[in-house]
Amino acid sequence: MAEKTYLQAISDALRQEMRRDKRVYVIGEDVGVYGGAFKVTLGFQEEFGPWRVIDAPLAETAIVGSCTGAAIMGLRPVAEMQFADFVSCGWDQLVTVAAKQRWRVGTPVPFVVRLPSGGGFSGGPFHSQNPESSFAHIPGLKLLCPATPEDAKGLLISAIEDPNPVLYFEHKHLYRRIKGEVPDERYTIPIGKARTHQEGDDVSVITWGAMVYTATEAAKELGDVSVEIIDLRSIMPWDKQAVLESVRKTSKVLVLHEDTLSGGFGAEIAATIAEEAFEDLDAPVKRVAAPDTPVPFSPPLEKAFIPQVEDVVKGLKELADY
Amino acid sequence: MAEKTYLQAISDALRQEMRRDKRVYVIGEDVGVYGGAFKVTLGFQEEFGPWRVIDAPLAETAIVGSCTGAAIMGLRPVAEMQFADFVSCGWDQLVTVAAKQRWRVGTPVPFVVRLPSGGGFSGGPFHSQNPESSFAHIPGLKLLCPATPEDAKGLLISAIEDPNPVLYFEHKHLYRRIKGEVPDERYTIPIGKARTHQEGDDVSVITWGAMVYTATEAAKELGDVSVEIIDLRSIMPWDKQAVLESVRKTSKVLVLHEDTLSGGFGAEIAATIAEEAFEDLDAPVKRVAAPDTPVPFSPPLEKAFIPQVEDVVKGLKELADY
Amino acid sequence: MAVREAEPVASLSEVKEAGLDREDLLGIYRSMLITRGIEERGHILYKQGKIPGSFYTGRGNEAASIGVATAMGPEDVGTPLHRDMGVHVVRGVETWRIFAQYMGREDGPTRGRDGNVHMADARLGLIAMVSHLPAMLPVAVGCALAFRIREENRVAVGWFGEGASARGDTHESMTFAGTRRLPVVFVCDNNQWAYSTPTHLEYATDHVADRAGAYGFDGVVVDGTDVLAVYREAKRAIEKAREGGGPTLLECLTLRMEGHAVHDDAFYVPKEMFEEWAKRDPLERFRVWLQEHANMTGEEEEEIAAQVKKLLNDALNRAEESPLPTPEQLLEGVYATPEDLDTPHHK
Amino acid sequence: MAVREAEPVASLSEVKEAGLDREDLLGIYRSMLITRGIEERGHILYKQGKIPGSFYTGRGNEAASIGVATAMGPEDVGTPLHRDMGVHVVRGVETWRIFAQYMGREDGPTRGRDGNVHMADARLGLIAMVSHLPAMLPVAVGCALAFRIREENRVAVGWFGEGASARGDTHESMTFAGTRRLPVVFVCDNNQWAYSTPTHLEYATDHVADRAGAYGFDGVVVDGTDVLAVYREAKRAIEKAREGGGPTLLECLTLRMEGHAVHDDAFYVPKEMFEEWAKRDPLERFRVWLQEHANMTGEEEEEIAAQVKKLLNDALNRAEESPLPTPEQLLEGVYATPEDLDTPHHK
Ligand SMILES: Cc1ncc(C[n+]2csc(CCOP(=O)(O)OP(=O)(O)O)c2C)c(N)n1
Ligand SMILES: Cc1ncc(C[n+]2csc(CCOP(=O)(O)OP(=O)(O)O)c2C)c(N)n1
Ligand SMILES: [Mg+2]
Ligand SMILES: [Mg+2]
Repeated sequence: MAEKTYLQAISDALRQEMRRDKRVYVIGEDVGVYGGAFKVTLGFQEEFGPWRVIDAPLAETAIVGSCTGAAIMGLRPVAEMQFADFVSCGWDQLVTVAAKQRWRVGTPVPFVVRLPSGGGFSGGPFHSQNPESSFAHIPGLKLLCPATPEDAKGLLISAIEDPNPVLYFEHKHLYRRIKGEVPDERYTIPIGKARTHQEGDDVSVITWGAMVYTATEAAKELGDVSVEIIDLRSIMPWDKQAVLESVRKTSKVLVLHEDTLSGGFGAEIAATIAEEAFEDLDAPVKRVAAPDTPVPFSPPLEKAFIPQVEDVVKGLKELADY
Repeated sequence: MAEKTYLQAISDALRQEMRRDKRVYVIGEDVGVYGGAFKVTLGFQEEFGPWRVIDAPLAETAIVGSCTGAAIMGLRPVAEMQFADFVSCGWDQLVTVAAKQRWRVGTPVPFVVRLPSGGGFSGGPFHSQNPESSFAHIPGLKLLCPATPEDAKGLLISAIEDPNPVLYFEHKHLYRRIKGEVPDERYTIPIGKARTHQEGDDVSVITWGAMVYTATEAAKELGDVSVEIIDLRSIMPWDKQAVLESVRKTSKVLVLHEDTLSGGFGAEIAATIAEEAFEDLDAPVKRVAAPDTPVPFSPPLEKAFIPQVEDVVKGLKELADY
Repeated sequence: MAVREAEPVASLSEVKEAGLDREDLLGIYRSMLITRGIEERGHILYKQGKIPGSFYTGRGNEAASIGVATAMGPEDVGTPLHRDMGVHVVRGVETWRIFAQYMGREDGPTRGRDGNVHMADARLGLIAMVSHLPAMLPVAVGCALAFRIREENRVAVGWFGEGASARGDTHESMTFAGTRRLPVVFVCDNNQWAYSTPTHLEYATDHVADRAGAYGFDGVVVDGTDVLAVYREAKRAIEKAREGGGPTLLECLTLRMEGHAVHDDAFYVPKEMFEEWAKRDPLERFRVWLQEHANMTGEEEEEIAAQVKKLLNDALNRAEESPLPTPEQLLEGVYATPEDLDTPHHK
Repeated sequence: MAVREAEPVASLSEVKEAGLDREDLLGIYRSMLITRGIEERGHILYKQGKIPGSFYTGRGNEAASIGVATAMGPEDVGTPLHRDMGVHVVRGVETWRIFAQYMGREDGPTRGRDGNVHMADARLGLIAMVSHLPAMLPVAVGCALAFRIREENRVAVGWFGEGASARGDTHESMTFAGTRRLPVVFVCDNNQWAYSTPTHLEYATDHVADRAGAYGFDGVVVDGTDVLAVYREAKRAIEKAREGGGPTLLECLTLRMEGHAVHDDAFYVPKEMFEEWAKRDPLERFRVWLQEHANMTGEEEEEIAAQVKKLLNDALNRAEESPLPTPEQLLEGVYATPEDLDTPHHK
């Protein structure tokens, strides 16, 4: 057990898996000599050599598509997108080939794409996005969004073990800001299981990624309203049962995400709650998310874009008072 | 006024606009000499020449990306995807460039992509998809899904007139099956306005595209339950007001679409209703959609995949009995 | 790096040098007959209303697909496309399963989930294509990357059409394979039409293979109706890749002898073009070659034809007995389970 | 179709032939100083904490960007990238607006919505880049297509890096432009590094321009530190395109003289490489050339330097006065209105 940053937890987990399992290799732009744009793979190439830590050409389709081939040949590729935003250039390979191959012809395609995502530091429209909602709609892909160093490690290992294409969203704003105890030994966290970040009785917040911390801050400001925070961790599959249980307990729920509102994955959660826990609800299902715009660069705009503690406080109060 | 198929209405509208407005041109695979895979542009190249009816290389990124450039230069491109499914190969150009340019730098990007979509004739996983939900989440794009020949014409003209990138989904299963009166003169249908396909008092169905007809069949089987059918026509922007008004009237609502359930645009509609019409609801918001799998080829599977009249009947009865 | 235009194969001795004995040659001929037979029967099935959706054939491409597949080693892998039924045949797919696939039956390799040649038996070293062209090229490159990482002497073969050569996937695949000298052979089925689109609207060079130099490897153009020439060139390319010599772009020039799919009468293809290429029918060419160079007797010919006919009849009958999938199967297997990994291709 | 390696420009008379008089030359020099000055000041602003996010410069690329921009006609359009500040300068962007852009202020061309060189003034014939590389190439090709459709004598210029040459967008753009002989010039800013990735991992040929032949047009490699050689070659390519001669791939060879962005110390670039290329600093080279071939006097030099300094100071001051955008602005203009179409570029 040691205290580690979120980033260190990811890096260590990946290194551990590569030591353990020769089938695991890393591919991406600048992941080798440079150690990755965020230094997650720093020192990896020295240890594992240039054919297990592969500096790819600037070609996301080749990166993602080759993972499908190598995975089918029995390897366990872990691709890095330099920023999650650039996965749009690998979209077709993911949704058309990787996602559907198992269902169509029975061939599992076990690989992981790591996606440094999220905003909060003026990355602008193309270095700040949270593209998980787009992929959550595509059957055949799994999507993970860890919020803590412990989950970051355990879920990455689970992702590598999983026999499916897994998109692993790592929030850039948590990389160095968030620290926590991380077990040294190898462990997995089950995919599809939520984590109760904080227990409470009056209102539930369903969220993931960096917003877990925003929700925590907001809950502190609520005074005597008792807030339960469910950290989904896994977006697809998602832990419907845990969510519904929490909602049945509190009868009020706020769904929170950093991605934009309309058609965001929060809609799926809200719709499911509205359908399956209708009788348990004492208030409308509230969604707090970014407005429907690209991610802005300038700080005052970005602050207005990313859900802030006060936005969540406001939502929670409205629910509490309903 | 003349009776026309849905396909003829699209074709005639496009030809009318090209005659009227020299800025309009057509580009796509096999749209010229061949007249398009579905013959929507049959005879166009003879009339307008090879530089206004452009046989493109097999290259969706070039097709869609070039539309952005030509649109900014003042033309009004209308691109055809051979099948809607292949738009996945133009995803990045649409979501990264076209969708964000107006907001980022004030440059409007007025073009239309026509997407023959939908299943029902054993097209299999790659010739049957309804990709509107993926795009509905991307701010900056407009999405249309006409269900009638009259709307098909009016909305296509509106799309061409609109100063934004517009995805125009034309359902292949309606092409030759659906006929209706279509005015000869030029007219537009406002983007963002739903159409009440059928008035009713007991339950509302919110749907679009081919599912409008499935809902109509289902409503007929309901006997004395009075069903209101709202045909959204426009998915983004969507007519929240019309939907909420209908829900306030009936207090029960079923959201129906052909695309897969989880993260489908129905979730956004259901979530919105659940949040904004909470007090008006007498039953949970029900969603009927395809299950979360790729689109199957073999008829018994495809029938199980695409929402059938009986599925809608079942859902409506449950709501009526709630 | 210049493109080489391959010579036809002249003599039996040359063929022997390339590693084929007389048995092999008759086997190739047999595969060609089976391939054509499957697609002709498929066409009939389609007209009988037994095949849902659309129907594609590779008529005219039999020599190209079979020549390449014959040159592949047993451990090599490939991603054949909709004109490459011959690859499946050579790799040993059971014929009845193809008919079952056509008809959307449970015993097709996709169990009715996908149609046409959107299928493959992974145990035979083939990966099932998707419709999106040429999205399987990056996948083939990934297979080659795996071989390189594990230092195996295996080669991946990726197919693409001359139309699909225009798409970015082609470029990224060749760029990656070229810079890393991966053991992959890119086979272009150049049948001169991409649906209705002629070649000059898809690429601005004389040959698709002219582009190989842009990726740092060799390009070869071969007459795709000459099965032995295709075999020889594919063999060279594959063995070169196996020995660490990097990729080759092998372009097989043919004509698509039917419409793009069954609904298309190909009105846009000049009649003379069909007439000219009909004279170079790959089966007929090889039949004559076998008579002239390998003394194939009329008896042998008849025997093979009879075998093939029986094979096809039996396969059709068996396929027709295969049930349609049941609705409950729809939801199975969207996600793989750990047990799914216990398959040969994941070894 | 072979690649041509361009000669340096030797004499003033040669330059005059290419259409530049002495005033123009001093103007180019001035633009180079402004370009470098903007980025140097930007760097200081960044260190002062006044620029949020990251910060990129095009140090070492000034001759390349300015040479090409100078060759463009007033009605031509372009899609310059993050190393091409010089293009904005030559086309006449107001300097203070760039500083405002850097600092996320309301008077930047994107009004604080985007940062860095992710901007352009459409009225100057430039289209703002996105981060995704080289997603602006298909857009440039679309501009050229519009010119072709309307039979206008205009040319589009699309920029891309040698790293981005690996992506599919490059290929589809060149394929489409090549088959249709569209009036577009593809300019490759080859600064030998894509972030930390060296060229041999991005392409397997000697030059990126070696690929031009694969698309049926000419490739030219030019020393990107020689502004006049770049100008001459760009002019040729642009005028060729204007006359219906189709695209050219013009590769400007430079070295990225700093890290990928401000956080990157470029440890992976061999020190000798920096030293060697430092000797070929584009500004210094051109300064000496002007002294030797155009008799630029010390006085003139000082005057230009003083002008530029004043311009930059004034611009900085004015930019610092520009307000930050207000939160309410966030929601404006996700969708264009019909009135938005009443802009010059939509005429
Ligand atoms: C990305 C993509 N866009 C469009 C299509 C539709 N389509 C199917 S086959 C075809 C023509 C393919 O031409 P070519 O690559 O030459 O292969 P051929 O069919 O001639 O063997 C087209 C456009 C597709 N399959 N994939
Ligand atoms: C599609 C895409 N993937 C990844 C990136 C991240 N990225 C930004 S710049 C860069 C290197 C670009 O290299 P090159 O094209 O040579 O341009 P340079 O920066 O050297 O001018 C990378 C990988 C990107 N911008 N776009
Ligand atoms: Mg073809
Ligand atoms: Mg570079």
